[in-house]
Amino acid sequence: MSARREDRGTVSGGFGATLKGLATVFRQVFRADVTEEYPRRIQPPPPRSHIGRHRLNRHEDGLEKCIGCELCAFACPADAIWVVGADNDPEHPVSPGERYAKDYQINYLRCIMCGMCVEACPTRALTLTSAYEMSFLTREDAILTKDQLLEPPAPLGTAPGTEEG
Amino acid sequence: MPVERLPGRHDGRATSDVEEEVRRGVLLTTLDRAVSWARKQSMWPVTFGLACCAIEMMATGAGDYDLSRWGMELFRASPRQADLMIVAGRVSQKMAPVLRTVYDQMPEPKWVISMGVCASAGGMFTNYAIVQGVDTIVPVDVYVPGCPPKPEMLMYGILRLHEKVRTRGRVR
Amino acid sequence: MSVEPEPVTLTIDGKEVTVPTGTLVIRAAEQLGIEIPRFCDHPFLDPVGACRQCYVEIEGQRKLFTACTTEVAAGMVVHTQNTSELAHEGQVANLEFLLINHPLDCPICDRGGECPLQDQTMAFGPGESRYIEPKRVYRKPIPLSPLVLLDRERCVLCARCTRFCDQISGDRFIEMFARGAGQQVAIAAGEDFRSPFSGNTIQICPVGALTASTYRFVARPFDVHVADGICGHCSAGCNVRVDVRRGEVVRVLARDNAEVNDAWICDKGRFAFRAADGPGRVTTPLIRERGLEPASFDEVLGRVAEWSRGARVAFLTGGRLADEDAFALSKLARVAFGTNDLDHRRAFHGGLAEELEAASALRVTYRDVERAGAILVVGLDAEQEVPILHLRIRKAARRGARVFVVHSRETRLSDVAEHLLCRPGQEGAVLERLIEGGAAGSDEERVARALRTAEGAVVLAGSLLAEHPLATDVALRLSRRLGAGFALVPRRAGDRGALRAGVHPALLPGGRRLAVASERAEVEAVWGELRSSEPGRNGREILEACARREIDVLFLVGVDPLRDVPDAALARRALENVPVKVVQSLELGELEPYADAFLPAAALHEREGHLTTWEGRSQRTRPVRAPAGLSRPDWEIFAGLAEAVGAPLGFGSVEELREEMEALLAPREVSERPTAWVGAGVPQWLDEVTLFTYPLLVDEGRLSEGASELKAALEEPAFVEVHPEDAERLHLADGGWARVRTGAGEATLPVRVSSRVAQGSVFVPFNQPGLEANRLLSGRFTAAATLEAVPGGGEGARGGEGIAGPEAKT
Amino acid sequence: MAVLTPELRAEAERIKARYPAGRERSAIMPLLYLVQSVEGRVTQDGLREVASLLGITTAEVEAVAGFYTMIRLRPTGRYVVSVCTNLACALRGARGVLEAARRTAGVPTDGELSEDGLFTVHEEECLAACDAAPVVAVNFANYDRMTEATVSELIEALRRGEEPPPARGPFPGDFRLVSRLLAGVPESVGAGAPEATATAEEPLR
Repeated sequence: MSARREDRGTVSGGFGATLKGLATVFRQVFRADVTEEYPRRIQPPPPRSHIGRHRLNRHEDGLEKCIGCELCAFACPADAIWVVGADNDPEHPVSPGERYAKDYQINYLRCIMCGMCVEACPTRALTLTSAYEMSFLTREDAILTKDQLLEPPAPLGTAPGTEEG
Repeated sequence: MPVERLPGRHDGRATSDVEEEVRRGVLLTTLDRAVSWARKQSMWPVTFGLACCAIEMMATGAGDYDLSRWGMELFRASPRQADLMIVAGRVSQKMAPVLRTVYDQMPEPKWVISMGVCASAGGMFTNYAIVQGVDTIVPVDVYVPGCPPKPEMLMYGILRLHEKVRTRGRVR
Repeated sequence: MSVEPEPVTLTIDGKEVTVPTGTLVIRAAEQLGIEIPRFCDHPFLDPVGACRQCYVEIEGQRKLFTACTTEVAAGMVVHTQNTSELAHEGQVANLEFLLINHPLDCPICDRGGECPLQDQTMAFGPGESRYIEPKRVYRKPIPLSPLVLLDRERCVLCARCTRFCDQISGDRFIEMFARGAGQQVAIAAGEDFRSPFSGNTIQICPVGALTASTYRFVARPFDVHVADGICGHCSAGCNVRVDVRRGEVVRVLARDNAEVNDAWICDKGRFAFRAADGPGRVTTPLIRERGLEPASFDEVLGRVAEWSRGARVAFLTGGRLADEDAFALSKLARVAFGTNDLDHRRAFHGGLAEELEAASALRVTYRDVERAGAILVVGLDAEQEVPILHLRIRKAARRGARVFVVHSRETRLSDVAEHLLCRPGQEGAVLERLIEGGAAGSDEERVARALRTAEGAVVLAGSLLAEHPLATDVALRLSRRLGAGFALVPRRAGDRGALRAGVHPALLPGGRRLAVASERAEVEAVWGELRSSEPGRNGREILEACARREIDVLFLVGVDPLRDVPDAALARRALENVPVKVVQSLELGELEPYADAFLPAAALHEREGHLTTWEGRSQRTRPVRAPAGLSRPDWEIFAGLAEAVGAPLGFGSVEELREEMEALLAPREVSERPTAWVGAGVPQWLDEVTLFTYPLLVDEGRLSEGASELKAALEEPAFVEVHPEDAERLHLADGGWARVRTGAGEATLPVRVSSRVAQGSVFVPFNQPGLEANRLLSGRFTAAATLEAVPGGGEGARGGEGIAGPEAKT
Repeated sequence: MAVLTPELRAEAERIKARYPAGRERSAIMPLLYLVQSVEGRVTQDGLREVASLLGITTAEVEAVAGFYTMIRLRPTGRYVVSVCTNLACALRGARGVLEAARRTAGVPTDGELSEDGLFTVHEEECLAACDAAPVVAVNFANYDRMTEATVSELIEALRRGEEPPPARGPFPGDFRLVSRLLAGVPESVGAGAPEATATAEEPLR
């Protein structure tokens, strides 16, 4: 290695080094393209990835799993979750048991996607999905309410703004 | 208080702008649309990486995700030559005036993307040291959640901004 | 006073501690900072050793002892779970047993996050349980009353709730049923947990078995902002903790204070917390233009100053002001306006007794009542007016005190006290006979002897005594004769503070008499020269003066004369004739058509301040949130008004105000003066039947607005209580209806025939749904009345604007 | 409506008088038996009446009544057949005797009333006659060394109205009469009580 370093000072040596550099660049032309064409071709995120929006799950019989116990709000380091519990009406309960979440909001401009709420949830009501296509024009839109969270998230690439590419 | 809103923030379109737009009527929209379309083609972001989101912004700018597909790979150091400020990372109270100065030095038209929850609303740092949301300092056009937002999320934010510029752009 | 028990020294976990004999090991450990887990032990309840959680090992003893029932002995060496493996295993096993049938309800249980079982299982308990069989299941929750919900699955059978009802409140509605394997807390079928202290069982329940319906699923301990306050409902001065979630009060709990309320508060203090957040609250100043329009403080104060500068001004306040507000008002009236027409009372005792209470503090305290040998309660229904004093009297009775009640109606002390029922207004005469020792062989003689022989007797006088002028002074003379303590017990939280601050026509701050030059000079040294030394008009005279157009501007501070003053007609006439009416309160309510200006006052839990208990103890209350809207503490409004009138009060902050106040309100002696006892004769209108009234605990008062669960549980509709003999004479049937006619008005009410009321008198509650009793009164809380049966029950003839029968509960 | 007839009420006052002033609540056990002797069991009204007699709350009375198996809060037949299933009797086959008794009397589950309203069969703790295990008590009079056959025969005899003599002492009579005696009130006072009331009013459990 050291022998070659001296001759770089000479004109022919310098020219050789430049040619070698260009060669490396030229080889690059034939290598595969690494760029991910995000809006047109979306890499499906790994199956268990949880970098997207939350989702409130339901039991098979349609009852909401969330019982409004506020443990997720307690566990959240960023205080992004707001829950208000209420009494289930025995005739048409919202969730199994005595208690359900009358109001459930997550502020996505506070949530750091750490998943501690999912760990804290005793009924597996709250899980993170991989629907990461979210951005908001105002702060209010960033607060997703219970009905929005109950809806299964739209598949990637269909959110507004992605068609134009 | 887990979810709160801070006074004095606005989302880049003061109500006065809306009236003015309606008052000028339809005639100029075709010119508007053309100019706006042009404006969104190659927004040069000012380098404003503050914290961990900046590393993700670099990843977005780098080869894999490649902002240059929208002509945005050039992170201009001087605000004079930039039209988009991506606030990437938590903004400390000491940084706020600097951010405002950089924003003021940017020529019109200019837009702001607040990248990551810390810039958008203070994230998990609900304390005295961090500005609870950049929109209390500069008008923010698009908030991108995430900590840090995946490059695709940032790009989706940028696409939302392009859509916003294209549909609501106007010649001033 | 019994001699102090001599100290005993013992070692716990290797540390030495010296405590008086009779102290329990668990208390001694607490003094050393060693926490022994426990469920059934409660510092204010007798030990029972039901839950077996507080096992400790005592050297030289074969088996484990329960720390909560074992008294200390000299040289005893105790090992708690920290230093004894055996004790630790005992506790772990016991917790495993307790958790066997305990449901996994933590996420849906209101006690989650503040549950002693949860905390102590995490700290001292087993990691997992070996119990795999199905857990016992009960129907749940069962409403014991509209306030208290019972969940028997969670109950660990510690019997704290049943012991509270047995030892403290005496309302033994809940008990341990089916003693044995299936033991559970229950209430008799068809009955309600109808006790004004039921809320305490919820707070002392160490698990989530008893929960409050008002707090059901409303908040979590981590999400609640807490402040230490003082209850503003009555003069007991209970130390409370106010919980707020997102600016709205969600719960009120009792704080421990062995000097005042032990660890208890009454259900009104606990469940009536929504008044300040109610829809009726007004938080912006209003001024009368075309209608009442919002305006700024300066504009409204400026206009009010304009109206009142140089005019004849009078101030009427309710009993809700904090001490600082009362002092500021007293200074405003006398210095800024130079008038003595201000009064906070609606029961005018007058006489030396009132001056004594105004001048001094802590002559009789809760401790004195607790340790009294004999207690004489006169003209006071403690359970309905000052509930925590009622509990303290019961505590004294439990320690062997002889309790006597002179009242026209039997109170809830009936199981621990002897009642001398007398017709309303006759209390003075009964006291007079007690002073003379009572006729031979009569009840009074026996009571007099008991009071004389008892050690540390106490006389508690209530507001009904004001029915006969200077009757309170007879009570004072009786207490002097017996060498007993004397206390005049007002009903409302701000009464004693207002009296000591001088919101009184004839008394300056510190009970200094206006007419006595030397006492007036002491105040003038601080306030400067006072313009008039003539005693002003009392509450009733102010209203009469307003009706005769002798007052130009009437200030109504936290009082609604139409409902509070015992003469609705006079109040209406006064409001219609006084040109300018300024209302300063939390809400407008029925004063909306009359108010010319409205100044929004801050609620008690929104501002700094002090409240004085009936003992004269001034206690600080801290704000739990900022005042709502533009409302301000009352003293700030008075200071602003004084400035607007051009005579600033001279203090800019509450600290300065308190400095000046402490100087003037230091307890002082009152120079004796003879009080003319106006004949022990019978009041002149003792014809057929004497109607008397006083407000019950849960009524339509403004501070109970919005407390729907409390009212569903404890509020009774209006009724008239008649003695059996009178009922027979007037042909009234229990459950039937009667038209009650007095000089001032009439009403048709459901009849209750009961021997709880003195013969010859009928009781009508003052402010229950269906009747504002002040329609029937003309200035006093008693009136001559005639009753006649109304055939066909309530739906038939209706007096006045229709009296809702029990079925139409508002 | 009052449970006790006027004579029984006077009897109740006499019972109360036996106890010192301020300690009347100690008269609760005899009064419960007295009320039980009128209705064949202690109903809510019975509890309320005892409570008013003693000046305590109904809950306190029900707390006491709930502990004792001889105070029946649930519908009860004229003959209470208690089969001891404690250690000694169990070893000698008390489980079989219980099944047989229940089958013959037609009692669906333990402690319930039989269809014809005559019998209540329930598992009893120790009847203190281990030498004569297995023991069956009818209205608290013991029958020794019972077997499945003899207990069925005993129940059939009772159904026929006979009065089979117990191991010791005379035949106790029906449940109401026994309650009356346990209350310490001679049988003659306020006799002629109505048939067993099989009301199915389900108390709070």
